[in-house]
Amino acid sequence: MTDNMPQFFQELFHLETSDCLTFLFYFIGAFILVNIASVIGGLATYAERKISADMQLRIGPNRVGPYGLLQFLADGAKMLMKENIMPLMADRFLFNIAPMLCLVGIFATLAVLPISGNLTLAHLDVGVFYVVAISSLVGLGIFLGGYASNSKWSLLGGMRGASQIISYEIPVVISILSIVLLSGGTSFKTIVHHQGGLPHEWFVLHNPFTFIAFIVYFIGSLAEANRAPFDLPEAESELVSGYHTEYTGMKFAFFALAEYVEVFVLCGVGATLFLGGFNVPFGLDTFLSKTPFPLLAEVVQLGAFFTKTFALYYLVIVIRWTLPRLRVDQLMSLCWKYLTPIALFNLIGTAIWMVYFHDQSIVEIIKAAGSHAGGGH
Amino acid sequence: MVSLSSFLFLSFVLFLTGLMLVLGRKSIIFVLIGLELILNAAALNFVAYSRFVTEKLDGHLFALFIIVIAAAEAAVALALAIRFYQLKETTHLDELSELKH
Amino acid sequence: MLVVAIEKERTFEKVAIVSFLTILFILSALLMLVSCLALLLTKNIMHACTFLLAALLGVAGLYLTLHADTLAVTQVLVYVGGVVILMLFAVVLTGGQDQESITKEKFPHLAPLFGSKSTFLKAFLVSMIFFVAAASLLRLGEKEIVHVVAVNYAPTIQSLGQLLMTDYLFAFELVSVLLLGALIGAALIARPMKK
Amino acid sequence: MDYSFWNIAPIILFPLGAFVINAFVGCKLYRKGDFISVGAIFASFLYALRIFKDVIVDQHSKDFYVHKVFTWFDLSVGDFPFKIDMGFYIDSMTATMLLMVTGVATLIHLFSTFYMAGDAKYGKFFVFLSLFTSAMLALVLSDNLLSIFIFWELMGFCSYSLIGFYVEKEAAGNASIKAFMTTRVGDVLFLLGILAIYNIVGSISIVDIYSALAMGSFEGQSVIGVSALTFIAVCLFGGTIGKSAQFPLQVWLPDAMMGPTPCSALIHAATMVAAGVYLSLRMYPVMVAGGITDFIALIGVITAFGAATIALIQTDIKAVLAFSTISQLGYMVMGIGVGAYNPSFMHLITHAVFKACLFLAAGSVIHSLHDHHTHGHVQEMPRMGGLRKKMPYTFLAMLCCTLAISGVPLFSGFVSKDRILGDALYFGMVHPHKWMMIVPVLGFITAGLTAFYMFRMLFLTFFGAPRDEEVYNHCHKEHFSFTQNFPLLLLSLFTLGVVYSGSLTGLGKINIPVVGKEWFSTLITMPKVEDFTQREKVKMMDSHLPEKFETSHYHVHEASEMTHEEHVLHKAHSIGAITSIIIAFLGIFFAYLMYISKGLNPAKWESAFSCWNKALKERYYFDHFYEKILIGKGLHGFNNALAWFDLNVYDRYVIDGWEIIAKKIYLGLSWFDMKIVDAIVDLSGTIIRFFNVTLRTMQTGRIQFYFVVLFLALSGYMLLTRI
Amino acid sequence: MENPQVLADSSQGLSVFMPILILMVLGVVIFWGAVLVAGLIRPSKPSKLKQTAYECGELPVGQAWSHFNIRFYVTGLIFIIFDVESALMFPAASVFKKLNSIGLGGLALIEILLFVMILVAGIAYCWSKGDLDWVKSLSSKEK
Repeated sequence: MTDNMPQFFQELFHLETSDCLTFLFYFIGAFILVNIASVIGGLATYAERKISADMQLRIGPNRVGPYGLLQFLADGAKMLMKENIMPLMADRFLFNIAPMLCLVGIFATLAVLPISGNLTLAHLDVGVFYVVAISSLVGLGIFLGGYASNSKWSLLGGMRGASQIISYEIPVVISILSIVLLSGGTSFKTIVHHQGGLPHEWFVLHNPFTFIAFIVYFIGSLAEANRAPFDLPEAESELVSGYHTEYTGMKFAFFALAEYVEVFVLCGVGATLFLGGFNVPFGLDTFLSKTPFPLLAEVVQLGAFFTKTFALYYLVIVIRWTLPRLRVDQLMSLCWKYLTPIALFNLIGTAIWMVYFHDQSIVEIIKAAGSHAGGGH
Repeated sequence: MVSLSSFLFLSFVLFLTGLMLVLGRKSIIFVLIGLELILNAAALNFVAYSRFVTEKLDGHLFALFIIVIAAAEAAVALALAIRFYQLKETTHLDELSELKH
Repeated sequence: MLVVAIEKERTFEKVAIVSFLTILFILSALLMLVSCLALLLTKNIMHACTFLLAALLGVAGLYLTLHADTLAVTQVLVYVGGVVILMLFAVVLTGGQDQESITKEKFPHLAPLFGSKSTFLKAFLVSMIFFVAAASLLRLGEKEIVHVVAVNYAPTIQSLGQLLMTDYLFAFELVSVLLLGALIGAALIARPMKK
Repeated sequence: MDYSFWNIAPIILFPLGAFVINAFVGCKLYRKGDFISVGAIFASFLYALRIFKDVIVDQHSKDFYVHKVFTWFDLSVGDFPFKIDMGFYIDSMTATMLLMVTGVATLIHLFSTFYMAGDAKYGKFFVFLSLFTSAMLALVLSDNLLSIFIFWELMGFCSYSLIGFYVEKEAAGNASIKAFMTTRVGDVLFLLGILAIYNIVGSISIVDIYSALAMGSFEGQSVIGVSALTFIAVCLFGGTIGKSAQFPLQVWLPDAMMGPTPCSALIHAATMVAAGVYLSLRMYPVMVAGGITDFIALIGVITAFGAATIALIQTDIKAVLAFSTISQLGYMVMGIGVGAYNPSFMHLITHAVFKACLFLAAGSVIHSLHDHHTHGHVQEMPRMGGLRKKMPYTFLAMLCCTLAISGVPLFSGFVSKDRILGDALYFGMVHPHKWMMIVPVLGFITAGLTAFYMFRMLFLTFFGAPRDEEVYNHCHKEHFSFTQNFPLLLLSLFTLGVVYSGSLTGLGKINIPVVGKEWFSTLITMPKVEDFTQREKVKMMDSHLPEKFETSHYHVHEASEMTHEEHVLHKAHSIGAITSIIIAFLGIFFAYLMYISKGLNPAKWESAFSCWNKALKERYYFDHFYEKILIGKGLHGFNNALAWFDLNVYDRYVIDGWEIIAKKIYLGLSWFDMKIVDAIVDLSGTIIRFFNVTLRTMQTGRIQFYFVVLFLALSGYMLLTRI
Repeated sequence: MENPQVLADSSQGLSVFMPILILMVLGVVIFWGAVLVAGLIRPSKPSKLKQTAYECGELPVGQAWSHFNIRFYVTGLIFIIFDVESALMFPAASVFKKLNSIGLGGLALIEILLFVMILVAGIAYCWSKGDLDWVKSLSSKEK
């Protein structure tokens, strides 16, 4: 099993390894990944409008392309055509920097996203830690965006958005911590390796504490991506779509893109941490990798990963159109008075569970108890 | 090639800018930024020596603790700055001279 | 400056000049130097915060070149994700960027070094020259470095965690007390004033 | 029975527990907690009975012993041993003493519930009674002189507090102090003896003393010039003199009668005074080795004869009994002196029984006679008379005991006193100095006197017409009450001779089948020092497993051919027995003549021996001698001289002298302080002012200026250290 | 501390970080590329009205940076303290499983427990003092 993507391909195509070749593979991989991510972002807008329409018994976009699939390209083109207006007293330098920061923050996390065994771009040993760190750039981008557009509302929206993102980052990080605790390493590879293919081997059903961690993680990531019940900063009704009111044209497009890709990344990370990432049930991928077409194993793993991620994404979208928006103080008290304490005690709970049950999942304990009681050989 | 002295040079630059900010600027926030830079310079030195000379991780840990303490310090300092602003309606350092003889 | 530094080291074994390490080093060093310079020159405090952000990212990159990956990520998480945002909040809460940030009147006692913007630049250059002279005079760099072994990069989070939990346990617990103190202190100070 | 700690200790702990409970909680309890004291002493009695049965009845040989020891403290440093071991030592003598003390004490406790009923300090009485009994029992059980001395003192304290029980009476207070002081004189001598022994032997356990004697470690030692053994013997005997009220120190016992009668019965008749004799019995080998047996015999006889004569003219019923106790104690001491070890101990036991019974009977008599004017009890015999019909049971008990004490055969008194007199006679005959015959002669005379004054008391109180009508009428008829009469009758039962000698007449001729054993004399014998050397001590807490004894101890020595001494001894005993019976009946007859049939007129006899009579009234002027001369002239003078010395010499020169020197030093110091120290202080003041001025200007209030200074200082330091 | 090499699983040097750098650079390039391209295509007729801050139609009033409530800062403060805590917890957590397997699990648990509990105490303090609730109604304070 090679340890990173370029080496995998070099062995596949039997090329001798060299620095610039690895760079080339990395660059191609990165470029493809960025495009895929943008496409997924666009599709997400389409999917969201389609699903919300379906929930409200309307049809949703079906004009552009078959079933309206190319709607997002149309929006993108429209954005390109829009005029780039800059508020008068706005801080030119920061006004441009803000969306770039958001974008860079999100794209950096893509590098580590564990798509499949060999195709993930970078198997960082500090994988999860890195994702958490880099995604905090987004909060910064939002704040600067809000501040730079020199209007009271956008500033207020920016501050609220930033404070919401940074405060919800804590429960997310702590719930991730409990998973790191359980899997004994921060790299995605070890986390996925510790989970099996079948649902009962996933971390989400490993023990009650990880289940609560998953719930906290999911709620936290919703708030972090300014989605659904927590989308106060760009709430249309109150703050006139918050921090990116003054943004027009491509900058606004990139803000929106960054947002959707961030949801995708968060769902992907959630799937890897809790739902067993690219693990394929019944050891199908190991079986396939022995056959002459090792690439097939990768494809199967990709399939597993994307299905799980899109399942979570679907859930996110559905939630958007079911739950009402939270007020600011409710939002904050939910985070600090409920999620953080729960996450902290959850962390301690996982540690105690590991010490007490020696890292066994509920199913393993039952099986062990069963074998004792039964044969007891 | 990349060697210890290059890192020393870089940390010196950081230290110098931090010092200049702390001494030269009159706004509290600037002084705090300068302070952050000085702390980072020190941390960088630690890691550089840990990489090139001792090959042990103690330098990393030390830098880690510097970062932690710098964060706590920044939090408290900024709280003080805000309270100072609420009292004096300005962040200009020269106003902050009640301790004069 | 850079050339001098590179030529000085002697016993480093032959490694391809253009490796990822050097690219990363150059990029992050460049980012840091530029942002430091910008920090010195800017008057607008929000710009200063962004440049601080850039400088800290540069330092994170440097950590990476020094094979300290955990440290780089912590730096990003704590500084970039925390301190800078806090600074921004503080800036907004202390009246934005219209405050006067550079000293106007001459400094009574010391040399005019800390006067207007231009003097800053002069001061910066003078100090750079002073450093090089002192470094070469006192042979600061070489004396210690006797041997430099090209150590392969190894992930450090596990060993760092082990070190933290066993040898530096006391510091680990003490830090939490420090954080508690900071939290309570800052919360106390930042509590809204009762009119 | 295994002699574990918890089979022996309860004997002491029960009364001690009762003392503690009554002392603290007694007044709140039902009936002031008297049932606790009685129950406690009864429990001790049962335990003592168990030990008695095991030691005496269960065929143990006479040299059976239990010696359990624990280290009280061990401060020995290097080779200097300073270790005191304490513990229990039980042999046949201890067993009998235990039984006697607990038995008598139980009955006396019972009686005192009747006698003291209605008394204001009813509870307090039982507190001291319990403490006393536990102290006495502990003394009997203890295996070394130091613990004997400790409980000796404790008993002294209890007797002091019980004598002074009616503290409101000024005479009682004086009597208690007098009793305490005189016994204290004896105790000092006793302590000297103990210290001397410890100094020589290195341990004060009785077994160690015997083995030291056997190994002869006392020879050649001398204390203040006198040979060690004699010095020790004299000191120990001094303790007995003090405690058992012998010749020079017998003044306190008659005055001790101021205490309540049960207390006198228990303390001043049965147990405490017996403790002195018990000590001498224990230390008999030391006394013999010390060669002071003759001196002991003389002291014993003088005390006996003197007390008997004084008892002749006493009118107070309790005074008569007091003096009779002193004379009987004299008998016991004489017995020790003449070498009658076993009879002396038997006399101690029998005397304890009948004297306690006598005192209780006297107590019940006093209790029932009221005097309307003084609202007190009548104790003077002239106001009594004819109480026989009013108090039949008391009369019966009194009769038995009086018969016993006067040595009438068939009774215990005769058994023990006859043997002592027999041995005294033998001692007189065998003794090299002819004039030592005076000892048996005086002994026989005292026996006669005893019989006379005891029956005098009996006739005066119970026979003849009531002399004080009013008192007689008031005394109500006595019906059998358990607490009053039962103890008396039970005690009088034990005054029968058969109990002790196993033969009707006590001469060993006619054996009673039931008892059939001369058990007392064979069991308690003179300790032979040799077989004490290899006795092993058992740790206190681990139980003691008695060795198996093959030989039964009841080998009544067959009539082997008698050696010459035994022949003489036998002859002496037979003569002694006959003469003592004659004298006893002579005494009784005289008393009958004088008081019943009025044949002789007592007044006439008094006028005949007028000067002797006056001396008797004054108790041979002993009190006079002590108060006036010994203390008045001797002690006071000495005190005054000491006071003078302290005032004039000591105070003036030793203490006041220092004052002058102190003054001189002070002057020197003050000069130094003025000149030098003040100068320094002013100087520092000026320096501080100088710094103040210069430094003040540095504080410009600008933070950054401070920072610059800080930075420059720091970098300066770094540069300096680098170069 | 044994040599880091031993601990490291198979990752061949720093090139692992290459994609991150590439992606960041890619992000910047794409952003500025798109903006510049859009700049070329789209019309740019700046007008006074267009450039005023959008206030649902009314003219914007006063400076934007008016005085704000400090509660934003308090959240930031609590965030940074817990952020630092999680930064320290990550290495500790990643080693916990190995320590547990060795048998030192209990000790590690106590360490982590202590570390977390102290900060829980901090947040409890803030909670009791009312720093956490967003809307501080001064009136309720006086009651």
